[in-house]
Amino acid sequence: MAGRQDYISVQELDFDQQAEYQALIRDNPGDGAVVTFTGLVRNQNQGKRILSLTLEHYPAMTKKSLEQIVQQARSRWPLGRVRLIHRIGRLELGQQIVFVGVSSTHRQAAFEACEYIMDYLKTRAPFWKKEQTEEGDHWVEARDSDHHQAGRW
Amino acid sequence: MAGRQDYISVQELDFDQQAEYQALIRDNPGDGAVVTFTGLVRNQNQGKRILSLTLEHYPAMTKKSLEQIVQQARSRWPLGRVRLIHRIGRLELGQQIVFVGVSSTHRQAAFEACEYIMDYLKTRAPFWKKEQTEEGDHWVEARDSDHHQAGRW
Amino acid sequence: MIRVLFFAQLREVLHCHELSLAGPFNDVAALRNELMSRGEPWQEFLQPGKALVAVNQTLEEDSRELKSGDEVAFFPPVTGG
Amino acid sequence: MIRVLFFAQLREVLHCHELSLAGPFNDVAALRNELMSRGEPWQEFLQPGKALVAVNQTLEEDSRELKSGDEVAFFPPVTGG
Repeated sequence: MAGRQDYISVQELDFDQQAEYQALIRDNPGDGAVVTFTGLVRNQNQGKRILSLTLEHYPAMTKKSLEQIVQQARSRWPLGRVRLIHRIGRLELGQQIVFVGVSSTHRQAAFEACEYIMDYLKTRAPFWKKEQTEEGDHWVEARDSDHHQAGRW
Repeated sequence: MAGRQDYISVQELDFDQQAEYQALIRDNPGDGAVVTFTGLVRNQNQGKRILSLTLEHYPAMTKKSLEQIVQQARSRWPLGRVRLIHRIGRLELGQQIVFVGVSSTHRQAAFEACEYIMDYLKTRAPFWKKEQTEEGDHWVEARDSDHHQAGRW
Repeated sequence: MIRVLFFAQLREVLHCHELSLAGPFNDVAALRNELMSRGEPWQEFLQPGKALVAVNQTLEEDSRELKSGDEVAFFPPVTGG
Repeated sequence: MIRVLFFAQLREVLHCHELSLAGPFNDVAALRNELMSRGEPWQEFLQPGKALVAVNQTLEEDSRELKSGDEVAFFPPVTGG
């Protein structure tokens, strides 16, 4: 079950890696493993040079879908704390897009749950990226490999 | 090949999560994915309450074995930067033991390489933990599950 | 009444973010057919393979039954993360 | 000469961190047998399943050949991380 150990946020503001890590470990003496994933705007995608991204979402659905994904992860692995942040709006090259942090007693649960959350977020959470390139703007196409990865679990 | 993009350290000093994360992303516009693992001293292990740990190692071999593990990971996945820090000496409850950080263009390589490095570190790098408990000190026994996990790759 | 929402590329090519339809529609398939019958670009961009659907903010299949008051959203495969 | 090192629990139960043996030893198995022939606790704690071996700081099997100047380390299964 998703519960008070979860923090889920959809926001325009940037997030702070150190603050997120501290929130995962502070007063948490039972968890020996912390895995984090951070996604950033990189300078190229599918062969095109990227200047910036704009992230659109479906506000009424976004947080609900992220909560469901975290809940599914909790039903599969014994997890301590889960923190999931997804940014929206315009993001420049090198900026942070998404953070997933998971703590657990042992490392395997933390690794697998963190990767599972990202795989499902990539295929089920209602976010869409529009890329700004030197040749103009265009919507990012979904990658088959993301569906393949989510299908593994 | 392990190369100048790798940072590997065996040290008594603590490390700083934020500094490690910054070192993975700074001036690195090609990598969109960063995965980190942090291992901490937790309050119980194999049913015993832990007060602290002492980490012994084989100095002449430790760094060499970590470099080999990172090199093997690089031969299997397209990785950007890799940072691996393992502490030695006496560590109190809640303190950080080990850090692995990996950047890559896409998330799957970063997740898999980070987990691979931890699995091999757990079975091939010459570190030994002695636990201090209320009932006295004892050497930690190797876990079969660690060998099982390393055998997956 | 069914509230219908469109997002991302779909919102742009249809020049429409939101509309209300009186219905009734038995299921998502019936609603999708009604929208696709409006001709291009609706016909092309609302094909089941191209447009996912959520009912009341949960991803659903076309067989999902609809009732008055439901919120139905069509959108392209998601690309967050 | 072969330099032999012991670590962790092995160092403690053998009351020995380091020793030098003149040899020669054909391989790790020959060296291990020589050490185990010293009786307890050597016999028990140097069994192949209980003590891993590294030659010149690299994990090896007992079939690894030895030459003068090699550094051979015996230690329990590792527990870092």
